[in-house]
Amino acid sequence: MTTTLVRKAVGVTSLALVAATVVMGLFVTPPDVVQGNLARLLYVHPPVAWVAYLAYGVTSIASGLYLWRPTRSLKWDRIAVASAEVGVVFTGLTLVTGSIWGRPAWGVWWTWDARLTTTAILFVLYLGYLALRRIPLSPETRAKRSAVAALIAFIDVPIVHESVVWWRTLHQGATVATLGANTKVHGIMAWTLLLGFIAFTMVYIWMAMVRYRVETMSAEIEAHQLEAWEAERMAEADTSDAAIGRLLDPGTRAPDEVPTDQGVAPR
Amino acid sequence: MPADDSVSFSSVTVTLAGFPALLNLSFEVEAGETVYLRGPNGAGKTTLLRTLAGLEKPTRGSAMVLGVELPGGERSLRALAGMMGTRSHLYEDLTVAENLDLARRLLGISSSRIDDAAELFGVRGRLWKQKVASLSAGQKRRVALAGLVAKNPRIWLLDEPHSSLDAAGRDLLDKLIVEATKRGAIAFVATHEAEAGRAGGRVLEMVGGTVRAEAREASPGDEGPASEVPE
Amino acid sequence: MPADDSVSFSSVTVTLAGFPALLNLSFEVEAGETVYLRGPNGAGKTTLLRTLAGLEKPTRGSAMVLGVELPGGERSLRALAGMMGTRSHLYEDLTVAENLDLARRLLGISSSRIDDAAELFGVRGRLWKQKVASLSAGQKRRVALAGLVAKNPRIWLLDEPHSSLDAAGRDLLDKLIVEATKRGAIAFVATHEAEAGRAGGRVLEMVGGTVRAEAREASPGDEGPASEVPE
Amino acid sequence: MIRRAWAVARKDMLIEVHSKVALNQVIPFALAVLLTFGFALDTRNQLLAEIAPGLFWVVVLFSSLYLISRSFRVERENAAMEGLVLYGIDPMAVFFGKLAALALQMFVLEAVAAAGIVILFNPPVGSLGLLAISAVAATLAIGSIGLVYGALSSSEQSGESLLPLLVIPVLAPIVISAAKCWSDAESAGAGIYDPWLKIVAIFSAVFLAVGAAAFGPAMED
Amino acid sequence: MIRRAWAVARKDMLIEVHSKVALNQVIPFALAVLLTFGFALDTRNQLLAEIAPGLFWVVVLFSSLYLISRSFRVERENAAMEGLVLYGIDPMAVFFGKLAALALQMFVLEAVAAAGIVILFNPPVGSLGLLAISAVAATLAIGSIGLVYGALSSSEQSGESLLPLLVIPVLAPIVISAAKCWSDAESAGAGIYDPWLKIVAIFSAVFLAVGAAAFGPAMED
Ligand code: HEM
Ligand SMILES: Nc1ncnc2c1ncn2[C@@H]1O[C@H](COP(=O)(O)OP(=O)(O)OP(=O)(O)O)[C@@H](O)[C@H]1O
Ligand SMILES: Nc1ncnc2c1ncn2[C@@H]1O[C@H](COP(=O)(O)OP(=O)(O)OP(=O)(O)O)[C@@H](O)[C@H]1O
Ligand SMILES: [Mg+2]
Ligand SMILES: [Mg+2]
Repeated sequence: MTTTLVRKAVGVTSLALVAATVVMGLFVTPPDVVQGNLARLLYVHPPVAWVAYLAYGVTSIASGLYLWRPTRSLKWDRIAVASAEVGVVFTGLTLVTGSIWGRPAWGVWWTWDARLTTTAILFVLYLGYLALRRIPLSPETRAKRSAVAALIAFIDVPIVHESVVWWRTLHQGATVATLGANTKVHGIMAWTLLLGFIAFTMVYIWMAMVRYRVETMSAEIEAHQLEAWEAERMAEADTSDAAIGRLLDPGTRAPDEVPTDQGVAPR
Repeated sequence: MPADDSVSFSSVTVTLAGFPALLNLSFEVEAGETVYLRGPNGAGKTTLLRTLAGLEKPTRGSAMVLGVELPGGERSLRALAGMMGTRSHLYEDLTVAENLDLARRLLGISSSRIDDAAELFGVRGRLWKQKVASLSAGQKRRVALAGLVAKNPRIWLLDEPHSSLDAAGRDLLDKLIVEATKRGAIAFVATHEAEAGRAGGRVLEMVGGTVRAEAREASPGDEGPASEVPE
Repeated sequence: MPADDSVSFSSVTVTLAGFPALLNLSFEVEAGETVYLRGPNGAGKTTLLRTLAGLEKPTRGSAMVLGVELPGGERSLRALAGMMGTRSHLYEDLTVAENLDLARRLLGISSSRIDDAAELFGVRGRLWKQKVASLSAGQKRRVALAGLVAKNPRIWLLDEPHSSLDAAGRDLLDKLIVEATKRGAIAFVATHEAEAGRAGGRVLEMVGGTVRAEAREASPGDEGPASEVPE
Repeated sequence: MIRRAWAVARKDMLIEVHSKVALNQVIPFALAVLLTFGFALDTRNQLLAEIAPGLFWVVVLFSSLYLISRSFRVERENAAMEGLVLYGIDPMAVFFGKLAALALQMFVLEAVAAAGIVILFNPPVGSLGLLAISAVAATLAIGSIGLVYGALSSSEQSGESLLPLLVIPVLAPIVISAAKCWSDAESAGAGIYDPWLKIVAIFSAVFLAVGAAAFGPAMED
Repeated sequence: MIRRAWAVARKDMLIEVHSKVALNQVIPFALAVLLTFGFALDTRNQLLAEIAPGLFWVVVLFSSLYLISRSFRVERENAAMEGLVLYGIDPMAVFFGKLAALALQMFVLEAVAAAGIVILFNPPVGSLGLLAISAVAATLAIGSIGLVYGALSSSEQSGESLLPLLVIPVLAPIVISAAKCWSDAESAGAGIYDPWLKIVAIFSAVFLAVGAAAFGPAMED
């Protein structure tokens, strides 16, 4: 009950914050000197990217906690999927907003820049994680295997983050982290960016909670199913033999398709 | 093709990867007979059943099965034969219902027939919507047998049919064989059970790819209430 | 590990993909006993054997097998158990000799032991240098059994052990079980054969994932010349 | 015949519906390959646009190999193909049934891969009609040849990795021609009378006929 | 441990000796792919030489995927892996045994593919030492990750085509770095202090450790 309330509160808050970010981003902040109105994507694109990192971070921690024996519980596994799925959505949003930004900024939707490519790889990595979860296995086995996969996949996150440093890239370097020294992003913009960051984090929390709820509900359904089956398992019935005559009568043989088989059709 | 209902092998040899799994095998079987194939491991029982199903070709000799000449008529023989080997022929990723529905479509029979067969083998209940992958060994076997009964073959080729089946399933299958042969079908049953053939039917003792002896000959099982059938 | 030689299950439930294949199962078995598991298809016999081998984990309840606690001690249990299921665990691309040599290396036993086991099951002759892929069903089974005997497990877990084996093979296996249990091993044998347990040993009648009844209790088979052993 | 072919196609599609191998495994795989290629060959953008059509077909071919392997793997477990044979089914029905299910999966794959290529590599697309027709023809050719060789190499052991070796040299000409079709399609003037399309179409017809004829012997050993 | 790892390695090598899948199927496949590429991308020779290192590693990666699949396919039939588990074997022993057999096959594959690349595409080769070291490191990385994901995705049903999807994105960085190593090796001045080699080596060490640690949980149910 209370969790439902919390979830709803988080949902409403996150929507309100996103609305506030939109208002701030579109109407309150000034256009950028160089990029004009385009720069308004600044309040969406980096937060969305960071939230994707956050989601995968949560997935990794939950996976680690599942693998560590003292804390092993399917609860962690459910948190891991919930977070990973939202993470995939946010990675997708990063790619989309980035592309939309790239079109006017760089003149192309896509370019083989290290940041971009590693982000796309991140997307595919977690698609793989989700696909791995779909192969039919017992819940414990699936949890264990996917936890291992999640931990390996996380290796890509620091690579994405550092890609701008390791490769010479087209993509923006660490602008925001060096905010203090940066004159390009001034007061109100910084606050809006912070607001965007909080808003999308809330959206993430809300989506992950909903997703987690779905997971627990399907676990509950499974538990119910288990109870039903346990009840059913107590009784076992035998079958009658009335149908035999009907089934074995030579006149009821399959009609033959092969034309050369005329002679062997039912006599 | 003559409407011949018998089976006759004359010095048939079948080689698998160069090894003569059947060697100079000759025998004759009439319509309505049940033949129990017995013999040590590697005697060639499975190979004989596969040859009768049109799945292996005689490399020497020739055979006449239900009016179909071998080698040559394999394809038309397959449509007449009902084979139940060690492998179930089921799609693990499909449910029981879907597997049997495929059989229905390929056989061109009515779905009530399939339902009857499934009912008979007790796979209509909880299992009906389960993937085959999640069934127990005997449950898979029952699904496969349901498909076989729905086909109502003219020649039943059963390789250790009792394996994995519980007592009720064994009784049911035995009863089915008796009924089918009564209606003119032929049944070949490869088995290691000592009781096989005691209550009727013929026993071919195989060894080294050929028939060593026709051990016993009893009254062809047409008196057959289920309880008297070999278990 | 305590040198405990018994098996005890207390309300063990094992779920497979959410289905309670075993449900609240409790029983106790002492060293030297042979337990026949019987019951309809889907009763949970195979699942019980797999749990005893450490291949499935109890989801509820707990068990003590040869001094190993379940859930938890699966890995150490596996090394003690000898499992013979429907699948042979053999590499199809290797020869009989190579498969058994692998077993020898992994078990760290002498090669004369392997040779003896192979000899016993009659797979030392022509088959020795054949790929497993080219063996008949019973021949594969014999190779797997040779590996099992060479391992000399403390707990024998046999799932329909007679299937595919010829009469001689069945007798041999039965004799081996008697010998092993005489020496303190425990044997679990899942079977649908009506005769099982008639000559000794315990019978657990399973149904719906649990033990419905302990049908008969006969003198534990320690008089045991081979001919009196259940066939 | 048609009824049975439909039964086979339906079965393969149901298997995909249950297992989602094409959707969750092979299509994302195709995307992963596109990305890796783009990154590994990271030369000038101009070049990438140039080789995009070739890349598209190479990726489609490789991904299709997984679909084809899968198509036979389901037949191999429990010897299910033997089960089909035991219905006395005409191999043609199996061939066309499996081809229909395979082609459907391939079309989805191609649509996704094409979208990926266009976004990532930015090749110009002129005549969509030419593209679509060449894709359908090439798909049928790849499917037919893949199925025949799949049947040939599907033995109980060690056959699986033989498929790509057998298929790739045979399909190389058609893949190259299909890529040329796309290159031609880039110029807006191109239409369906493209000479490369003719080649693709001819190959496709030939392979389809060869496939239908050869599948029987390949399947029924 | 070592004795058992050796037993596992020996078994996998014997299987290869009998079935010759790597030799007769995968290696020719790699050559077929090289040829097809050379043909499909038939642009100027200069370009081909330029992309040769990337191509080499992409081809090696793809071919290795078949080797890895194969390595698990033999364990799956008759549930042979379950048999290994029932010897109470340490998963590490299985991991290192299988890795040894796999790496050996991959080395042969790489030697042949490298020869093919050099003959067909004519890239300059400067520092052989750098090439060799980077190849060994990359091989171990590919093998480790491949085995872990092979174990993770190995199920009775529908797991097989998941392997490439899982493996490719993880291995993309190492494949690209290894390709850069070769590009660097082209200039005669390059030595084993190449920065790309450092990356390959680090990745290799990390992946080997991750592999050894993760294989156990992945393999045992
Ligand atoms: C598809 C294209 C794009 C992708 C996949 C992408 C991806 C990312 C990612 C993953 C981050 C988070 C980086 C981190 O802090 O670790 C990021 C941040 C950022 N991106 Fe993009 N991006 C794309 C296009 C663009 C474009 C076109 C611009 C602007 C011209 C841009 C500007 C930024 C900025 C300013 C940041 C914040 C940088 C920082 O302070 O760290 N991005 N992007
Ligand atoms: N992977 C699975 N998913 C869901 N249910 C399963 C799975 N495996 C087995 N079951 C179910 O568990 C029950 C017990 O199976 P088990 O194989 O133990 O039966 P069994 O007693 O060995 O039967 P049989 O005599 O047919 O071999 C069966 O009803 C089966 O349907
Ligand atoms: N593919 C093959 N290549 C070579 N020899 C084979 C092949 N298949 C079977 N054989 C041999 O053919 C002989 C007959 O095999 P078959 O399977 O018919 O025996 P079976 O009587 O069914 O034995 P079982 O009682 O063990 O099932 C065996 O000795 C076997 O080794
Ligand atoms: Mg046999
Ligand atoms: Mg069972």
